[in-house]
Amino acid sequence: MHHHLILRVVTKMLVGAIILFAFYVQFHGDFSPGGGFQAGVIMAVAFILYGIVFGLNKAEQVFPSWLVHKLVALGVLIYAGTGVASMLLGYNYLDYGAFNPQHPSHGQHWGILAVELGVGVTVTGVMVAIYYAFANRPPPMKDEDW
Amino acid sequence: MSAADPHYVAKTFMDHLPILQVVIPLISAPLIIFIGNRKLAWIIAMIASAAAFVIACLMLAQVKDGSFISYHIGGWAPPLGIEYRIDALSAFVLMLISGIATIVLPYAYTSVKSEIPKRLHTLFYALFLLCLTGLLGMVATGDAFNVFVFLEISSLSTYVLVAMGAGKDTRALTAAYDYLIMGTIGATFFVIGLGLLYMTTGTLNIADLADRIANQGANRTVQAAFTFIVVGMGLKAAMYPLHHWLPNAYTYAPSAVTTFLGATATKAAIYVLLRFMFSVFSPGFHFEDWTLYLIFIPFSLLAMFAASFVAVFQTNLKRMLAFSSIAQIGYMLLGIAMLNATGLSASIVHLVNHGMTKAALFMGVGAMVLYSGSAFFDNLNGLGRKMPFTGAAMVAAGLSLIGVPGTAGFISKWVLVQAAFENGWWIIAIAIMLSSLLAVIYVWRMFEVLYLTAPAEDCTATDPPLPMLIPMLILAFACIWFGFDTELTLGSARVAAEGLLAGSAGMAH
Amino acid sequence: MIETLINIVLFAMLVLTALAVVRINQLFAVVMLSGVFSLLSALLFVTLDAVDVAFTEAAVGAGISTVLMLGTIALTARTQKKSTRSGMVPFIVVVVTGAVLVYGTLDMPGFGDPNAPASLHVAPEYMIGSIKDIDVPNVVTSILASYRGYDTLGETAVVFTAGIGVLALLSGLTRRRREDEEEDV
Amino acid sequence: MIYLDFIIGHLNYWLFIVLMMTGLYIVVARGNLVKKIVGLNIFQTAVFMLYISIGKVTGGTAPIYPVDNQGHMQVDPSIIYSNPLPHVLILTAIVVGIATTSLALALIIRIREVYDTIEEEDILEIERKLSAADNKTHGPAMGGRA
Repeated sequence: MHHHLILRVVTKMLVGAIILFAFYVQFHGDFSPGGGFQAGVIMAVAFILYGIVFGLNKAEQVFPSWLVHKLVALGVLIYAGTGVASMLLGYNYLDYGAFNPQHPSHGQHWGILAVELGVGVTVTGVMVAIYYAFANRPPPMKDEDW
Repeated sequence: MSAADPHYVAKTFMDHLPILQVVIPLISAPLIIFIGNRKLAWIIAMIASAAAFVIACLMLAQVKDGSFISYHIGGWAPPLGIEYRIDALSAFVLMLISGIATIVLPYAYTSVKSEIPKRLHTLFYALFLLCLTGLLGMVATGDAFNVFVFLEISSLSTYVLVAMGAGKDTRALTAAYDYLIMGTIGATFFVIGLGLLYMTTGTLNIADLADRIANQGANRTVQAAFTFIVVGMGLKAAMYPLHHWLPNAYTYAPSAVTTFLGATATKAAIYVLLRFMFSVFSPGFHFEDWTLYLIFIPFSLLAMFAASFVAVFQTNLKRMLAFSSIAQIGYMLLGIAMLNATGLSASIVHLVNHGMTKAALFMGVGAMVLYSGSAFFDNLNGLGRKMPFTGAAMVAAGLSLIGVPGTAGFISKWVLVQAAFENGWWIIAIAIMLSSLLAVIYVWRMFEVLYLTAPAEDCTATDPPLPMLIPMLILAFACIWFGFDTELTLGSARVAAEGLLAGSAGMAH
Repeated sequence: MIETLINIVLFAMLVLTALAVVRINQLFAVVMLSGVFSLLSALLFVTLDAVDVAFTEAAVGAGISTVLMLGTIALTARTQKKSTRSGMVPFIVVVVTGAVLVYGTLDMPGFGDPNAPASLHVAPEYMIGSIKDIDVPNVVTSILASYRGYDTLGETAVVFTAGIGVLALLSGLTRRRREDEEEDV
Repeated sequence: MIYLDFIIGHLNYWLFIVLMMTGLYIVVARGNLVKKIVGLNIFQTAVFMLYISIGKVTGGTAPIYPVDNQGHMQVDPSIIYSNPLPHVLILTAIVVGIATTSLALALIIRIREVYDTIEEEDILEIERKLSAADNKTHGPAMGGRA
């Protein structure tokens, strides 16, 4: 899609906005609808849009696939690791009270922040990884032939 | 115990056993991907499943007297939070699943090398651990919706593991697709059932559900929920006639995957069935008795005969064993339908005995395929003579599959027959013996191929390398050992069966 | 009253969309209709007070899954062959399943009933607990991430499984270039 | 008028069931692999609707407490909130659904590459030929795909 100037300009503007929105959804989930999963999807959409308009190679330069694959695993490790941390502090698995025994509700906030981050990281990674995997496959015939 | 409790006592390692059981493989899987090293992948997987096995044994030792362990995840007491609840039955099944995983991994190390392209090995071990995680999670949890989540972890990884057989035969892909469609329909049915239960009770905790259903009386929503849960899990357990995904999936999956799935996946689904039929819906639930007598018994008899009959006419050993699995699931369901303690213990002990038996057999086939290239009978001619140890292991396991006295398989069938006599169902007792005759025929066909035909002249087959051979021999030895020493298997199964029949009373707080 | 009217219109559109999916053979149209179905159901979720679910359904059903399906039909085929099979067996399966479900609805609490068991047991404790124990205004978030946080860990694991599953099926795991060189594929 | 009340109170459920069964019908009756997945999605989405309707309380509102300028929650006992638990369950189920969908689509792509078709009938035909060839070389066997 190299000749679509308008698409390219608009995409460049949009990608930043989408990523910003993803962060908003990620960290504002306590107060309004949304959370790690939705944020992850939106974040991934930014990269997918970039990939669709500028081509897969460009997208892979920005967000190389080895990094994507590391993120896929990292998110689960963050989530499960939060539970292990609370366990090491002498509490039950995923008992966020462990992170601030004096004010359990503050501990809860930290815990929720951490696990939502984990969800967001994994979902971003997985969605982008799936997109890369699909887009890398050779199509049976060219678009023009349909 | 709430998170707000200021006088919190630091917990010890032993207190965390129930959650560690599932979380260790769960963390190891992303760790494998994060490190991304093929050799480390196997080591991590091995350590994780061995740890899971040790934990399961420790827990079984704790609950063997009929007590249970309850673990409140997140520190939230049920029914607010999710609870892990381990009793004799779950500990016993956990031990089977993690034990088989531990014993399959050394075998997989060699077999995967020959069957799956190198670049996929890291992913294979991660998926294997996820499958293990899902199965363990389904069994350990005391929360109905949590069962669904872990069921899906194990199912999704299973579909991919089956599809990994595509390098040898492309039919693995369509087998995986079929399994995916059937499995997802099954899981969705299960979710519908849970929704109906939630609607009538307002809770998802299994013990709490049991309490609240007990005072519902004849509620049509609960009856529909029961139907959907049984059909949904029946699909997963390959209950006749919902078994259509199984033969292809087992035939075309890589050997290590077939071994693991054949010994554990359907067993975990049967565990969930048991859990719901006896712990959630109490045996006094009139609708359930009716379903058991009118649906379960005919279909399990049909499974025992029809599937065994089809197994007799197979020319592919792996496929033959797959059909035999469907028949064996029939025995387990028959034991459940007897609705007495002996029948239930027969089902539970058969769950484990058949798991070990089938694992040994599938391992043997896998080892032979390594040399012959396929599991078709004419490619296996005389291999028992060329591969003496593998052949011996398969003979032992084959005898156990028939249920010859002195093997583990005999114990479960014997108890099942006893249960039939307890109910005065002597026709069914005869049916059990008759269907065993069919097993004699197909197992005999296997012996015939392995020993009584001449091997091809240029056959260079020898016993496989030790990492493959030793697990096989251990399992074959277990098939014999548990035919004499029934203290662990039958003993645990009896405790578990009594716990189940106590119904919701056994699960009360 | 308005709400009922909106619900009825939404339902009519949902049923029409679903029936269109049954009939149409152009896969492109089918995929688009499935996106429409998701958007409509997101609207329905809003009228049922499930804003979080609506948000997710819109992002997933109408967004990601439509993109993936379009990608798939670009890689496979764009039309469906006319089915030659007789529809009797599937029809019977569907009718029986539906009949069991309808039978099940007969003892269900009415729609929106504030005295339904689901509204009286456990749920009120979450509403109070979210203020007292967790101090988070969005109760869905506090249940999702804390009370039933373990389910969400499982959910993350499911996504992870799907991710590496797709990698195993389509592309394999990629590693950093310099490590790749020592790797013999 | 008790019947009318009953019908109005249960009409929603029956409509969900109609949607569910349409989806299930597509899965079992249609032979195109992609269309089966679309059917599966419709089936599952209808189940989600059933769940969400369990949580609905007449006159209720979304279970998010309003927050004032200082970030304090406003708890007004006169406001009725809908039951949040089904929402949480369905969020999980939606995520599981998209995970299954993406895996299924990846499988379909592989199947197309091998069989050059995504019609179940054609695939069955090819596989029948494959098993016929197997039977010819290895002796006849019973029960092909089933």
